Amino acid sequence: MSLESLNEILNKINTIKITHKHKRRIRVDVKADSLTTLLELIKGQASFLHLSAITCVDWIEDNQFELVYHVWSYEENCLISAHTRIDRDDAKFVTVYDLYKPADFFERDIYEMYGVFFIGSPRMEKFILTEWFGMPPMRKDFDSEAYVQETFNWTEYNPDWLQELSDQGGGIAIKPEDIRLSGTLHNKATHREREKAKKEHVVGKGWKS
Amino acid sequence: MKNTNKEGHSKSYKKLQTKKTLEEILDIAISFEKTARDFYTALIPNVSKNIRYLVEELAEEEQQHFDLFTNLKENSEVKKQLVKKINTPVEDHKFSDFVKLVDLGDNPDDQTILVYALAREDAAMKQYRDLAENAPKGELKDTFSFLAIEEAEHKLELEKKYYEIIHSGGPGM
Amino acid sequence: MKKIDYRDKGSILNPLKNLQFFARKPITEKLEPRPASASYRGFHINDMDLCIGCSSCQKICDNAAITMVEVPSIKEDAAKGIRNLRPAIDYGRCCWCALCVDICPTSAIEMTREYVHTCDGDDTDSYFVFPSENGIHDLKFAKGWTKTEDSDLLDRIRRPMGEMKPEARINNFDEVVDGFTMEMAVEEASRCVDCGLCEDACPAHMHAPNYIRSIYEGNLEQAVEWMYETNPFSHVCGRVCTHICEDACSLGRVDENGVKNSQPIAIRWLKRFAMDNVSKATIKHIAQKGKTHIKSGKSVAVIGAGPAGLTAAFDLAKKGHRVTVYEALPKAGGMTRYGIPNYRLPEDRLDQDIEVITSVGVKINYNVRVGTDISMQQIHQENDAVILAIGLHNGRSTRISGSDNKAVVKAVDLLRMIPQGDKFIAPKSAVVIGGGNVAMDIARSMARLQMKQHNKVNVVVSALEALGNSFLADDEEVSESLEEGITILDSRGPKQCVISKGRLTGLETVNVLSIFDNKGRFSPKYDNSDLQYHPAEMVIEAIGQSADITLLGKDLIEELDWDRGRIKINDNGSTSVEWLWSAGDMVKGPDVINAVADGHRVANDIDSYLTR
Amino acid sequence: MRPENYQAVPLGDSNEYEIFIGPNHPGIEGNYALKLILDGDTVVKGTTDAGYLHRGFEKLMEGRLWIQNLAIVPRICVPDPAPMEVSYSLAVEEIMGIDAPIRAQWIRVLQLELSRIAAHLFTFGGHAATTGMYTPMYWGVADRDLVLDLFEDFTGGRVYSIYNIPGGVRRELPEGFLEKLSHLLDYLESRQNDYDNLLFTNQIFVQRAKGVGVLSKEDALEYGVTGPNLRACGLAFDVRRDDPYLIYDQLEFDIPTQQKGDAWSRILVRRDELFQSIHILRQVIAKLPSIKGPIRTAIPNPLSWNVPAGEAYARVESSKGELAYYVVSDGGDKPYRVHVRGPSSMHAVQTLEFLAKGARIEDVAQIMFSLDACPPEVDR
Repeated sequence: MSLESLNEILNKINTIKITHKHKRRIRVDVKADSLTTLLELIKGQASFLHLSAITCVDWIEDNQFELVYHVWSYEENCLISAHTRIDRDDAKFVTVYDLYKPADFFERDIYEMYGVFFIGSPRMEKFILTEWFGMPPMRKDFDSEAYVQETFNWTEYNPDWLQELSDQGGGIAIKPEDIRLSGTLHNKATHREREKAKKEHVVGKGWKS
Repeated sequence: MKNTNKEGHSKSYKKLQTKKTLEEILDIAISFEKTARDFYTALIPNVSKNIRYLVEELAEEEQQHFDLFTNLKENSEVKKQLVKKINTPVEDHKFSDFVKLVDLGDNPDDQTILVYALAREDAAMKQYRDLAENAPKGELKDTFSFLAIEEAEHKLELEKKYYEIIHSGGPGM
Repeated sequence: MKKIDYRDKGSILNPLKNLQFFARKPITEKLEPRPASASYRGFHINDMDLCIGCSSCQKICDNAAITMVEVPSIKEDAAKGIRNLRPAIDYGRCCWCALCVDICPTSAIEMTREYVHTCDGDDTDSYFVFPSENGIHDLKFAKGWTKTEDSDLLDRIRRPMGEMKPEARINNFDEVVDGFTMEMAVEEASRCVDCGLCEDACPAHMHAPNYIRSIYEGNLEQAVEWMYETNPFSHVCGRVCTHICEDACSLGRVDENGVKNSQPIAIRWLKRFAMDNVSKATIKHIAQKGKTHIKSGKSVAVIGAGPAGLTAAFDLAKKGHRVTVYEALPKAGGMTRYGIPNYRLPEDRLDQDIEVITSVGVKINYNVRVGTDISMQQIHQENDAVILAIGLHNGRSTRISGSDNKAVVKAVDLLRMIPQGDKFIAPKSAVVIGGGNVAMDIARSMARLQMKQHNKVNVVVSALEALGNSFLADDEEVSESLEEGITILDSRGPKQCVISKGRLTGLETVNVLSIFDNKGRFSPKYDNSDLQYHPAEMVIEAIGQSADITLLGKDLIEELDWDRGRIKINDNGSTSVEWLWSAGDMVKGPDVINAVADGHRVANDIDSYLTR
Repeated sequence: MRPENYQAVPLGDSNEYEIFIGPNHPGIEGNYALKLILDGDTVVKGTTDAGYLHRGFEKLMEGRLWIQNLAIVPRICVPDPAPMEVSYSLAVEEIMGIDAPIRAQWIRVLQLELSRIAAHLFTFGGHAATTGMYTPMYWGVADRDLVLDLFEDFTGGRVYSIYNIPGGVRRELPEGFLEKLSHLLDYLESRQNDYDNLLFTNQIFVQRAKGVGVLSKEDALEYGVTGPNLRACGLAFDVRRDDPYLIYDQLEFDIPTQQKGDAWSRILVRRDELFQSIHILRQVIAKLPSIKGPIRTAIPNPLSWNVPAGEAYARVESSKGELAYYVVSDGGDKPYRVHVRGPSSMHAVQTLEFLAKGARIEDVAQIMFSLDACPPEVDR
């Protein structure tokens, strides 16, 4: 199929935006209500038989979920990524299971990880996170590192060399979580920061000096 | 204050040349150091307070020489050091040799004081060196050589100080 | 490859073919650790001398396995950029990806081919390892994964700073460097590993990592905000700072055992870039931040409108005190204006810094020479505190023979005349004595004037120190001077200014055999037999400088305590006289950023003195 | 539904009862489970139970610098980690608008094909073990170890190579590496007869594998099956040829297929693929010395490396099938979203459930293994 005729098919969707990223990648952006029509069109008329994946992206600042349907045509050797956005507060969408069986897996995964409910999808139930009852964890507002901090303890080590350094007045200065979990790599090693930390640690725990 | 360096040279040279023993020479050397020390000590109140430290240090250094020579005279153990010192001569760097000597005047500045002191050490060094050259081999020659080295060493130290104060803006920079 | 037909029925006896294995030699593997490959990612080693404690390894560690540990026995040296922090690794978290090795700015941390560690039961402490040169078990294992040029993760080379071609710049005082473009600045800023060694090294502790980060994020206003937290002379320092920070930068370490080629972040040029690209109005607005509107009712006099004095004035004015600055010369800036030529620091930049400072309420009285126009006593009586920050404006003379001739002049005096707009006729030929940055400043200024007036450069710089070894001026000053046609004669000691019939004809020099004593102290040694003569119409002395303290008057000089020629101050800049503080070059030696730092220190102390 | 000491549960009055295979059944590759409803020894219904290996990689990646994720991605599939690294790198490179230097692309192919060989050797043994044959497993693992030796040699790590970096690879090949590789390939080729005799044409195995877990081409397409599993149904699709990446379009290789879509077809496709990989590696050995030049395109300092906003879907052909990384950047120093599309997520869940239905209990393990599913690709 020529590029023109493919474009023609795609352009049957009124509000579509087509971006040819390269020879075998086409990005299309459609309104949520025309997504199913689009997939029907390209599956039915342009041999895009293979649903490679459905991705959900949480654009929390826009209060939207983006759903991306990656479909491949074995005949055209071309991948169309169909992007659409849905309201984050009303996270529901229609299933494409009737068109693509693998949607079962992807939709269930998205349901579990993002809490997007796919109407008509055969298995809107727990799968991977059987014992998880919190917020869908892939949502941007779920802070997994904070959860880890609250839930688990760090291993406290006290090897001889550390004891020795502590006796000399040294010891642990910057813990990895100070850097890793502060959400920024902002340096903690300057004199200013260390002096500040020392002052804070006098009353707190963990500072060995 | 008049600079007495130059004319003092020949007089003291003759004075030393006539001495024949180590003790006699050391006595003269000690008296020179004493004169120098007293000279600097007297100079202290005449200079501005900010540079008084220079003169104080000079007086202190002369005192150290005074002590060293006195000690040398009285203690035979120390004489071994004398021989050791001769074997490690100190080279004259000549760094300050081209700086013009001026009268100290009533209120000398740091550079003038340093130049004066350098000239004084230079003269003493040269004088002892001449004496050592002209003296016969033995204790006498050794003593003069030793004294020359002592003065050269002092000059070198002063030259380093001179570089720091005059050429780089001040000590510790 | 033999095809297997799907219809292949094979033979039930097929497995019997494998009976042949009874005839094959069995493969036996010894049950002992096999030597690992040459680039194996085994346990870590850390060269304690190469490691500077920058903690980049900790930042790149994707498993949060690295803890920075303070080792008191290691001597910290902020100016050299050495911290006593060293990495310790939690092998319960490490995944042996070697990103720490590949990012290490100094190639201190590496991996060996050792990979076996066992421990008893719950001795998990042994998993927390403090790697030294000898590795986890003190066993000397060959090195495994070490950084190669390919695997190095850091961007080692500076974005080049464009500058005017020598032909273009030699007949004018236009600024030599072009400055960064936004793109270059962002790229340069992106090289930063945010270790903060620069901040520790900077006398004023400028928050360089923060403003570099802001520049990287394209937020120049925020960058300027960071700068004004510590430095109201950011334009000046963006151009002529001695950039001790860059010497401490973890990317600037080159070592024969470590990284061979690496350049520090151009922190100074980044500062210049941010300052140049934020409007004066915005900067003024930023400078107002933190200014109190409650008047303290106290007044402070500052003598000398240089970086130290004005920084203190800036701080004190923001704290609500009435500040009056007395400046003997017609404009403010001190040595930054009257010592640094325009091609390095354009006056309008300095003017802007001053304008921002005065905008917070600092009053400057120009052309008032304390000691002549107003007495120290009067100032003392009118104010609660006085800051003395008069810098080092007296040039030293070599006092060699002929140096009292009127054609022998001091560099500081000449440099002061050039921006004052004096009609100065440059000599057709000049010899500069000295090898520091002042010598270069006057030599290059003179070369420019000569080119303008006589169309030919004839400047010789005669320095005691040897090029490439002990030379005092910055490398770039030397190379740019050479480009501009200036002759540098290094290792030459001045013997005499040759005078013929009362007229200077040139300078005679001798060879300097060596410059350091065995302890590394300056101790020049002359060879008087090696004479050279440099004809010149003018000899310029650019050696040391001193402070002109006559303004204090005899009594105050007598009252003050002194420290080897300088006013004795405590850590806060306070002198032995209760109402007097001293700051800047005159007590700390020549350096802009040190002066700024001093200004802050003194202002802090005065503020607590006034508000106690 | 994960009771400890699970007992078969009789379901009411029917003859059906429920049993649980996994999650640590020796016949299962990795940790996942299958809940089976049996009628006699026939499976009425199979349901995949995943999540035993869920480590939240996708979430983790959103919290880590672009480059830090390189140490994570290979962990998603232990037997075949190289495609993970390459796919992630390719996606980031596409967003950045950079390409790895040609030499690096060849080295990546070398790594990918070696990884494929190692993965297939692993699978042969596992598959055979589900039929009660353990010798191929010993052989496969022992020979795979020889491949790992080479990995160790040029990447510094035996399993988790962490060798790729957006922009290229981290290290040059060590001296004499290609000779070593060549020797290994010779050796592997010399083993062909042994493996054929022991496994591929061994009637004990063939009879067990033939006709088991038959997947028609239509069903395969319907269930999103890719890789060797798809090719065993007669569709010669391979990402390397049909959606080429790196320098695969400059290489010459066949795409082995089988028509029957059963377990034996699948293992035969893998067998043939292994030798195709050897064929590819021979080409790399011949060509690589003449390809000079850098192995890395410079990327900024990783601590402050902001990848421009954008997205990319990078597909590679792993030993299991179509592997893809969908990476989204919002212009920050960490990925905004990384979605790992593992081929096994299709094979281990819906396809397996489809094939299990009606199968006999003794074949279930073999069906699972013949799909060569890598459960962490499901769990991530």
